[in-house]
Amino acid sequence: MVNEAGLPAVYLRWIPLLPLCAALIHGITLGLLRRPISKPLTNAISCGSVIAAFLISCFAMADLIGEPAGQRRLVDDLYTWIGSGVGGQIFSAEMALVVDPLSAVMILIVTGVGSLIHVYSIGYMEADHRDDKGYQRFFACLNLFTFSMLCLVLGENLVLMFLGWEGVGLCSYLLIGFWYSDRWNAYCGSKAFIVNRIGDFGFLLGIFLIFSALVQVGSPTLSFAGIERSFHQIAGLSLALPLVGEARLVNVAGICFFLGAAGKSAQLPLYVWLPDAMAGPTPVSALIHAATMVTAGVYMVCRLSFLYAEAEVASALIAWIGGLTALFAATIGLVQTDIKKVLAYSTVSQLGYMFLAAGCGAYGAAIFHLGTHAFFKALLFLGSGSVILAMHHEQDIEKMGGLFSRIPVTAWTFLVGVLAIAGTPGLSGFFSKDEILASSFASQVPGHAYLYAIGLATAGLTSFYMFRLFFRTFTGECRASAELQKQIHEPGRSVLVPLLVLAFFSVTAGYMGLPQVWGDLLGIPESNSLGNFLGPVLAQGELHHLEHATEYLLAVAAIAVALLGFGLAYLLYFARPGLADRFADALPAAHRTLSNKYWVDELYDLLIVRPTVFLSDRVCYRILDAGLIDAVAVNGTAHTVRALAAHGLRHLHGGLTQSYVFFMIAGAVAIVGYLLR
Amino acid sequence: MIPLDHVIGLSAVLFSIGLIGVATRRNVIVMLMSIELMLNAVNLAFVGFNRMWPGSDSAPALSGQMFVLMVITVAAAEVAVGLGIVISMFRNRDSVDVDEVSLLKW
Amino acid sequence: METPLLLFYLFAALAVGSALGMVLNLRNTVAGAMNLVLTMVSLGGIYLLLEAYLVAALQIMVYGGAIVVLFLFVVMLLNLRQDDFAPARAWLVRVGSALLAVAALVGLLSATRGLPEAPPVPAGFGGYAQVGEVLYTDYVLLVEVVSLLLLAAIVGALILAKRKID
Amino acid sequence: MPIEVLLKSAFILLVIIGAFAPVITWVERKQSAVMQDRIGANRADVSGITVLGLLHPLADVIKLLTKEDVVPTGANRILHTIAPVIAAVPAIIAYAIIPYGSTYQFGDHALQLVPADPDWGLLYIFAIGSIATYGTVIAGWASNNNWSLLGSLRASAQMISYEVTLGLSVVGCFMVFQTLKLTDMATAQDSTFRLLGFLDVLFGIPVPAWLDWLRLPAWGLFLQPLGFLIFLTCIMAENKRPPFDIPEGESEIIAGYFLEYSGMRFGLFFMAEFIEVVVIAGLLTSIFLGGWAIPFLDQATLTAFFAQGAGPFAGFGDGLANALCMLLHFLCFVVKVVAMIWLQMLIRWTLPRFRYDQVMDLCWKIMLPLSIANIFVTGLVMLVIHG
Repeated sequence: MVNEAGLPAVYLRWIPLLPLCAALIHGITLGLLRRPISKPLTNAISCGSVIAAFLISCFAMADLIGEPAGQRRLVDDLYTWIGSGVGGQIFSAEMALVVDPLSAVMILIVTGVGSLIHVYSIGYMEADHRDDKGYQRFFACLNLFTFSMLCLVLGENLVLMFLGWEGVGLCSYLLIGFWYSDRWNAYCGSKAFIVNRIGDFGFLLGIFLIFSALVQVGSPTLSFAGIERSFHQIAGLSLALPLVGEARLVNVAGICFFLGAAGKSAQLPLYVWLPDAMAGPTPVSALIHAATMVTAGVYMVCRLSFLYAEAEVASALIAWIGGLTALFAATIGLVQTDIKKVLAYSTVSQLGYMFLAAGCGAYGAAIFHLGTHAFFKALLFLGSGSVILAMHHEQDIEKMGGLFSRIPVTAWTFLVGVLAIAGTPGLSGFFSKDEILASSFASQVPGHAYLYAIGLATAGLTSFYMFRLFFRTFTGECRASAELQKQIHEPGRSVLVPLLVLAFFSVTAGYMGLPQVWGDLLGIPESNSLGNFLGPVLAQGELHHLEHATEYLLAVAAIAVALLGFGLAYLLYFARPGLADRFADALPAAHRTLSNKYWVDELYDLLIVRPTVFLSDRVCYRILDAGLIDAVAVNGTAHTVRALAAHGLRHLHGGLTQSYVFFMIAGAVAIVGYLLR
Repeated sequence: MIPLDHVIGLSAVLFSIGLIGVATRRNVIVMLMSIELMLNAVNLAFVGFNRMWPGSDSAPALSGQMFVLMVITVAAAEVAVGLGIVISMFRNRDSVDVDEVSLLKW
Repeated sequence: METPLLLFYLFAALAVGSALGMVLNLRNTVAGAMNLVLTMVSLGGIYLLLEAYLVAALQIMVYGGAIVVLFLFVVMLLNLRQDDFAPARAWLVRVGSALLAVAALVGLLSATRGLPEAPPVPAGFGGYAQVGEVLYTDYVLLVEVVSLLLLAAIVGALILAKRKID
Repeated sequence: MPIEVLLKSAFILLVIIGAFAPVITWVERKQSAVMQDRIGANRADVSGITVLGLLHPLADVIKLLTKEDVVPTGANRILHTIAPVIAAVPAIIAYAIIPYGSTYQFGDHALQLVPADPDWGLLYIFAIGSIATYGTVIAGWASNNNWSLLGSLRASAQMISYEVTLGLSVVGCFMVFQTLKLTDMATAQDSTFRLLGFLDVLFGIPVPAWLDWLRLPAWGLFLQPLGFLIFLTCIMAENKRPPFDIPEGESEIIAGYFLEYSGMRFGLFFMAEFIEVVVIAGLLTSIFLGGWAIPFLDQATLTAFFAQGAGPFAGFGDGLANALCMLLHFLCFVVKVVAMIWLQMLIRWTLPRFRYDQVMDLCWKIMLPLSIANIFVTGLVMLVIHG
């Protein structure tokens, strides 16, 4: 148990405050004063604030490591945000920021990757030809997002986390629909927002459930430390549910929280918004929809790991949904032709991996994969953005090809990213994915063998579609139009430097959390430094012990599957380019299903959107609102009063002051008479 | 000792006189003065009742007199605004007869 | 009869007489205002008898010294020599109001019989020190609110009475 | 007890109204003559004896009493008659609370040289001062004369305006002396304070003991200099004498509100004005000049000196010592009052008349903000001193 009070560290507030200040400066100059500030100043403020936040985060990390393992907890309690009482108990939600190993890793990722992407954005948005006026607006939203994400991560309690949770949702909406003049982009933004709201509803329900349970046992609190302390009291409670009957409260709450996580992290069935979110600018896709915001769900599950360790039903559900999402998204990714869509489905799939690990009880593995994924997926997105810039906003890989020699830096770094995500031994993705597969193999979740199989299959598919993407984009003949071909060139330095930095980390990030099994092989004791670092704050799910030999076997299997995927991709898209189409023709039904993404959007449209629209339009609007409330209640009252006044009451209002005095006196006398009766 | 029911009775009498003034006189200024009279009558009642329950040495009760102070202040404000209205009314109508200002009707 | 009681009846008679004088004086607004001053001063005297010293002083200062002077000022500013209005419209309403007022008076008078004897007052009761202390501690919010009201009234009166400069 | 009050009242009325007020008319004539480099009142004589013109007040009275009392046609007879009385009475009864001596112990009996000593002291002055306004206002209105009416309008506006500032200007003194009673104020001023004490209290610089003699009487004048100036200005404006005589304004509206008065009615207005001069001098003395207090010589020291001091005054006994003390105090009071009267005369004959808008601007734009600032500064300083 970590010391709940923690070490006071007043500098923590500046980590979220600096981006907030930057966002406020942008907001005030842009929104209130209507005097946009110059581009260099915008760059300096935005990037400067995030880089400063990153430096402070590093400082906090150093502070944290300086403490002994059990007491790594820094607290900055600003003020009491909500002070109240519940039935004789004091309840307060503090505006407090906490850095413990888990949030320390997260803020480093958020501010580190975030500052790289801010720098990248300078080049990307500079070169963007579409709407120059949005330059500062873009950075305002980006800063606001950084603030919200840090708020989410650093929040000491569920309410503050929820504040950040909603904040990142808002910023995501703003940035997806950044080029709002295109209706499709605005639609995508709304879609993301609405789907997220469904998840948020679940999150809220979870908060309510936990809070009411804690009130029931007499310790109302919403801080994570407080919940963890009182958790043993509510672990045994149960809840009567309609249809299901008695259910354990922790399971229900866990599922509610997971619904929120599924919304934010794009899991089945709420994943549909993420592919469409690619309508936003590419840096946004990299930062929000790959590296940080979408991992908030994973972070939340890990943050509540003490709850999920007790909630076996909820954990199993998470594991299965994660596994299925991973496979499902990977299959869709096989046939997508939009470079960003492929990466989006890959993100959904990788998030599925993380939930698979979390559901299996390997929370450390989930965070590990979260970290490595943040690096290589940000790298891939930024690389795709670089490609898109080079191709003058052409995103279809069918119109690319042969770019390797034209934009070599992008191509090489992209290749590093592909290798990392495909699970090439020695790169970051290999270690984290391997740990997830091993833990799913070792877990006690019902049907864990199938889960392992699904994970393994997904690994192969991942390898296949990523190499497909690489081959189609960078190799072969260039399929772009002739005049476009002449203009293809490498983007500027502010785009390339983040790529190189991220490529470096994509290669090396895996060694932060080198699983012990590989550490033993290499002769490094305590090699899983990330896992050991996170250990005290994460619960440990029950896993079977695996022999080293078994783990090597599993690794070999994973490598084999990845090689298989690579080989297939090489064959279909590099060696024998015509073969892929013949495959597609041979299996028309499968190909149609996959290209249409299993018709999930259409299904949702039919089952949910249309009935809802029908209900709101025909019933709620036309009958209830316009018919009943407007016509009868509002206008009816007015009409009645007007009719009464026009035909009777107005004669009382004769303009003679003293007739009014008369009525007043009569009223007063009546009151006096009543009182004296 | 002054019997308090006489004080309250005097207050009631003055109040009624003021009420009659407001109800019957047409001169706006006299109406305003009658309102002042009514306010004074109420003040008298307040002071009288405060005299009836004056509290103790350790905790004197002065709510009634507080009310009087507030009423005096409010009366001053009321007169300032009321006479301002009277002046602008006289300026527009050349009269201070309430019956003359009857445009606001129906 | 003891002196305070005698004084009380004197002041009461003065107050009622002058109040009637104000309301019933149909011709002369200034005389009405002077009657009102007499009422105010008599009430101030009664406040003294009821041991509300500060209130008595303020009654005379504010009502006598400021409010009625303001009335007189307006009467003179408008140069209203005499009220010579035509017979009133809506006389029925006026008579009705007066009758109702009398009815209310009768009711109130009958209700306020037999109040208890007033107890002796605490030391310093109604003095400026005690009233001031209560006013600026327990009732400080009221003071603030009323001061705001006064400010609003000042601005309002200024706007209303200001001559438009064209 | 009532007899003692009556005696005290009679004494003050005799001294002030019987002696001061008539003499002031003479002083005014003489002083104006001196200031304007002429000879001044010296014509009234009884068989050739002029006594420096001191017979003029007597001649005035005889003239006013024997003149015809005119009530103009169309005037409101009752109000026209009452108005001068309303103007004069408040001025006279204002003396009731001005202490012209301290409290002296004669055996068992404590003699306090003030006719009335109500708890709410100065508020009494303000209350009756506000009643005095009616005299002027009614006089002008009841005369049925447009000039008079204009004078009344000016008077009412001027008087209620300056009343506000007048009240606020002494709040500083209330705060400093912690009382509203004039007797307590005078007693509080019967002491001294270190001239350099502020260094000690405000800045913590200790004042050396050998500078301890550097003292001033704890008079309102020294503690509230700004309050004194504002009070003097406002109360002179209340009195409507030059330079604030716009309600009379001879060159504009002939004689203002008392235009239609003659005989002793006019005399009453005239007298009220001069009585008020004395009242103002008494108030200034009591509030700002220490009243009866002799500077640097407080009552206890003085009485003790007379009772058992050395030299020719040794061993008088308590009774005689108190009596001597009382005499000295009263003389001191009279000297101060005379000085204040002289100051008012000086101002009255030095400054020309203000314009109407200047008078209003002076009140609302200069005096009122200054008096409020004075209260604030006083409060701040007291907060610093008393913590």
